[in-house]
Amino acid sequence: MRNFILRYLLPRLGQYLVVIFLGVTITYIIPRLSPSDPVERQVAEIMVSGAHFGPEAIAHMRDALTDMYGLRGSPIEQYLAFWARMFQGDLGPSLSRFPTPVISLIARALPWTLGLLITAVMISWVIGNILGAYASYYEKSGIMKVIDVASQAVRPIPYYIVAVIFLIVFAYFFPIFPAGGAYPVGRRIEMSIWAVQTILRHSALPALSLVTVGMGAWFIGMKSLTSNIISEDYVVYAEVTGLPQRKILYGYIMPNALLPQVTGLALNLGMIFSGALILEVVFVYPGMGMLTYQAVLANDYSLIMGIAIFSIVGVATAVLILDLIYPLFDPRVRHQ
Amino acid sequence: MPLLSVKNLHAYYRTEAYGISRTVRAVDDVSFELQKNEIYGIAGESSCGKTTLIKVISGSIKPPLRIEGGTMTYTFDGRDVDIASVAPEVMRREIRWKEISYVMQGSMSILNPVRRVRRIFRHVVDTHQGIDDKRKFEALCRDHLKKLGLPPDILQAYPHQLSGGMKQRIAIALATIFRPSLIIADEPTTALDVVVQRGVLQLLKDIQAESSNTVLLVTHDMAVHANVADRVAIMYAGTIVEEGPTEVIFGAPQHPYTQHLIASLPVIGDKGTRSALPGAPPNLASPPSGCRFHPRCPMAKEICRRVVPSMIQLDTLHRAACHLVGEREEA
Amino acid sequence: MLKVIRDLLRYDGRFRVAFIFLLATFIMSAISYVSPQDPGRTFQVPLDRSPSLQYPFGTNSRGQDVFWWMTFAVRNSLYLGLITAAVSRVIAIFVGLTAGYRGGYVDRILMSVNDSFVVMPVLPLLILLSFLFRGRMGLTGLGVLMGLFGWPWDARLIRSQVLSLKERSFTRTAQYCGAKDFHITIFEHLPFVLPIVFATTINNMIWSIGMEVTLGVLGLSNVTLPTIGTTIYWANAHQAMVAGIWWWLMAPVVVSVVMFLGLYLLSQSVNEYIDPRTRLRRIGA
Amino acid sequence: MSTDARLLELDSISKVFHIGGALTGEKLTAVNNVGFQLRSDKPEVFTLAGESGSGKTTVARLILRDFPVTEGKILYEGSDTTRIRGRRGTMRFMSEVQPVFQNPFDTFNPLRRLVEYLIETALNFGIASNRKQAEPVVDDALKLVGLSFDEVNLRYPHELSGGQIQRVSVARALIPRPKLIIADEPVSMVDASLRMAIVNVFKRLRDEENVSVLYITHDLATAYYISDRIAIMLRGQIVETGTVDNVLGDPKHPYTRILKESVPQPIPEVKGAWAKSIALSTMEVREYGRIGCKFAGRCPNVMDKCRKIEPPDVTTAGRVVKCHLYEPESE
Repeated sequence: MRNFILRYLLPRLGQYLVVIFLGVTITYIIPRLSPSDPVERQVAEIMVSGAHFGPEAIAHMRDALTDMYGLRGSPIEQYLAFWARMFQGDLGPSLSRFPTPVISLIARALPWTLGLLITAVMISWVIGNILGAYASYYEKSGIMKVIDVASQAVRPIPYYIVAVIFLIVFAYFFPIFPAGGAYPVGRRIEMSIWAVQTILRHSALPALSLVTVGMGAWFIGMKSLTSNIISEDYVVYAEVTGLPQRKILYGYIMPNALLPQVTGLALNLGMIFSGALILEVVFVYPGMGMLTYQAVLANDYSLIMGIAIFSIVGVATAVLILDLIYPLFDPRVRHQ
Repeated sequence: MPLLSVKNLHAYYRTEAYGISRTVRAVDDVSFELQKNEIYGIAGESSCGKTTLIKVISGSIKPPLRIEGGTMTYTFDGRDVDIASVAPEVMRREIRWKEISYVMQGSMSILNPVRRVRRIFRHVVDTHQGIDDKRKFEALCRDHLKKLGLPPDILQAYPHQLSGGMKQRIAIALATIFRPSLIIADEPTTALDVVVQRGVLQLLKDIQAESSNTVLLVTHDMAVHANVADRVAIMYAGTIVEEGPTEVIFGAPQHPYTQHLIASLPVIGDKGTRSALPGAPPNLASPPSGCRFHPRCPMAKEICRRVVPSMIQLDTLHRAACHLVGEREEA
Repeated sequence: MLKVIRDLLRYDGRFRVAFIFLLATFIMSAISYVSPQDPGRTFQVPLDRSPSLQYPFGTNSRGQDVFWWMTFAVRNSLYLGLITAAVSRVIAIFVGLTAGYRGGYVDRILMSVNDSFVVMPVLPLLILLSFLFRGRMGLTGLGVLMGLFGWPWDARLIRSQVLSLKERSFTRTAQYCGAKDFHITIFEHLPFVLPIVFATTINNMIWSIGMEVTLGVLGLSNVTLPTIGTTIYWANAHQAMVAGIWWWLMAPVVVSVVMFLGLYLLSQSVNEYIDPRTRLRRIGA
Repeated sequence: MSTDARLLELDSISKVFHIGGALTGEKLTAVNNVGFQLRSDKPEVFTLAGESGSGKTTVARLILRDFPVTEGKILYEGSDTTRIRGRRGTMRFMSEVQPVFQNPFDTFNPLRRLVEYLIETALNFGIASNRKQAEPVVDDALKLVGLSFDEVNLRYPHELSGGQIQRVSVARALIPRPKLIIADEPVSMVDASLRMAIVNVFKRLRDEENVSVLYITHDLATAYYISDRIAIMLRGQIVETGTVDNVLGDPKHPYTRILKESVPQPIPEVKGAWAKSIALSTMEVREYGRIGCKFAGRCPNVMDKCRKIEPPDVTTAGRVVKCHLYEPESE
């Protein structure tokens, strides 16, 4: 156990901290690369974008911006102050919806993204892996060949392109699903069967896009992993002992092939997250991606920065959690 | 009544990549019989077809390997079984492990790395005997392991916690748990240290002596055959060139290949010069004409280049495939 | 080279598809040079015409022929992909080879930075950057910027390959032949690393083109420049789906599917062909 | 022997490996206080024998400067090899000491022609100044191992047998005209009928070419056949060393005895030799960490002090044994 902590747990935690350190540092440095005074430019851009604020509010905003960019004191003091605010979970106020704190805007959008992302990732990971293992193990099956070709075809296509295709087909030519949003405009959401149904109906297309592409990727990954594992001695051995194929698939191939797929999930989480963000824009889905889009449209720099930092920390934490549950599947890590 | 009778077996690999097709004649016209209650050794160098031969006679053929001719008949309890035409499901349920079990080459990695050893036993026992009662299963395993002199707590271990020799003995324990008619051991000790090799071979011999079944031992190590096998067949380039009782093969080999093979083995306590065969084993994708050994044979004649030698019975149990032996017999 | 293409065309179905798709893509980007239409100008053709013989991809609400607009979009996207791939290749190969061949602390430091970049979501950072430099960054600038973010995954792959090659006896043989490190890298290791470099180059192009689309959709790239992303941006801005001008969105979709699929299948088939194992099979091992 | 009469001297070297991270890993003493010398006045074949995990390969890699020693010194012709700096020093060392590796199929890049390596060696070490001059040099080296330039020219590794490649590997090592060849398990992956060709080359190098060979192997039979002196390793330590006739003819250390006894001899008549059963360890790696004698856990003659005190090196009957059994009883 001591070894497990020292040789597995601590390095992973260390890496987590490095990721967060780098991410936050980069977001700290980036605005400083800008040649003009970011505060004045932001204020000017907000004014140009047509918002009306009183002089007091503008002074306040300048103050907040100076704070947010951490422009008080020497660069080292600025940097430390930046971290201090991070630890308090303070991402500053939003500029376009001043003075609403960025964190509360994120808190409103996050559940939508999380709900969509977790469901879609879980479905695509599980189905993709099962199908991938099947396709490789029962090579001759005709349906599997079709799935294989289909997966190869969607594998390189970005999420939002698939999303646009679905949008055109299922919302325009065959209007089965609503074209956007997560619920009809203008209605408050309350807990009711109707609300759940509506949300599900609205989330179906974005989820389907995520699942389609994700499934293709996991399918192809699993298929090649499985075809390698099939020639491993322990699988060949299980075959000559006369074990039924089902048992070999579920007891021998899957558990071993899934290990790299868990690691793969951890490594791809950042990419999947980015894909989901842009998908939301296509479907006008009120999550983090839509929030980002609105922030860009409204020139709300503090909101964008908040989202960037939050995403980095969030994804890094999710990866850490995945890494921490990994030993549950792999006895070689558990029992050194 | 032999346990297995193989007649004129041909098994080739046919592959194609980017328009280049190749046929590897890994097993070419092989005939032999396995008797009940014996240890039969197959000796041969790398890529002489011995591993392919095992795949074929254990009924585990997968493309690109195909049987191109010949018959293989087993006799289990007086019932004849043609292994090449058994339905896969029957093969799996009734023949694998119950009649034919297998100790694989590279047994170091035959155990599923993410499961405890118990689970692997459980799978095998479940498949072939279906013992529902956990205690009965436990008792069966512990009994069996104890008989083989293995500590029963290895059931609790994960494969990566065990040494190579221990894994190999677990493989033997697994192969013998149902007392099958035939145990095929393919290079069972190749990667092991000699002290461990000795322990493993001893175990294999003891089990054979106790259950009077047949062991087919395949290894390139002639010294192992000398110590373990009752009869030995020498394979060269996809064919059997000589077969006989171990003492005869080592004492009075007839085929030039066998003669050279045995003469080249170093012995502790004898510093006499040993020489190696010239040349290299042929590529089975384009084997030499006539006798496949002729390009390396110091005694090759014109006829060896043209005509494939047939197997000549020298004694009730001793036979060799060589034109020179034939001439000697006729003279 | 010609023989390779002939072999692949004859024996690999994936390559045939890739060949046709990429040929179409290249022709498309090539004919942008003879375009009768200036992509910078609007209201040159009737608005919102559906696809016809005269306007194969229809026309949009800004008065542009979508087909000619798309020829520029393909050209720009390919250009961007190549820039990014080139920049990130240089970094990935350098970091991968150095970390792998040198090992020790160099390796540990490089890899901990590298792994952090691998798990970090690049999109939010790119959004942040392009937001700040909006309007001041051309296609080349964007390509270089993405190149600076697109190397870690590939560096890791190259490193792990070099690590295993370093342990092979033939590397040690070459050392005892008196060969210099550079010679070993070029003659002993490169043939084994090549498939990875090739596959990752194409994957990287796919990635960067996709990222540009993302930024374009958000309106963060230069929206006056025709790219696949800005096409979707303008279609969204004019609410093309609501107005029923589906071809405006369909054009970038079709073009990108053809391009992405072509690139992906090319990497798959060529990769198998230059894989040392396949090559060994071809020379008869 | 005076210091200058030594070609190679290992002065009680140790190598500790850290497994795992820099702060947290475990230590494994793979080589533990090992010392021996090769004489320079007369070439010899010195065998370092031991089973897998005995540390013999680590010794080879330490001599070849693949990694530094943790303790002790390796002296080549009297000078410390850790002091060698820069490309010029390295080249000078490599022109004197050359390796032959275990796996012939991995010794050369499968995608390159074999002869390239030989020509490059000739060019890099200044034996020839251009390709044309290099060809006869290469041909001479290949003739020494029983091959020729024409046989090898244009060939890829897969077109030759393991035995042939291994001889090409020796030929390559000979091109800089070294005084010492470090051969790490050179025949363990070569077919039996081809082994002796390689082993005989080493003999010939010693007898005719004035080249010393450090022969590292687990195969006692070939070791007996070619070497003058032998050292038996167990878990990082040398447990017995002396002339090969003394050590293998009449082993004194209990481990050497069991080892010799376990080597299968290619003589069927001695089949009964393995009647005694032997203790095998399940977790072999643990033996590294043992205080006292590393063999105490398996030794048939184990005494109390074997588990507590590391045995001294005792000189007896023409060899040095690391065993309490042979301690002078003066204490």
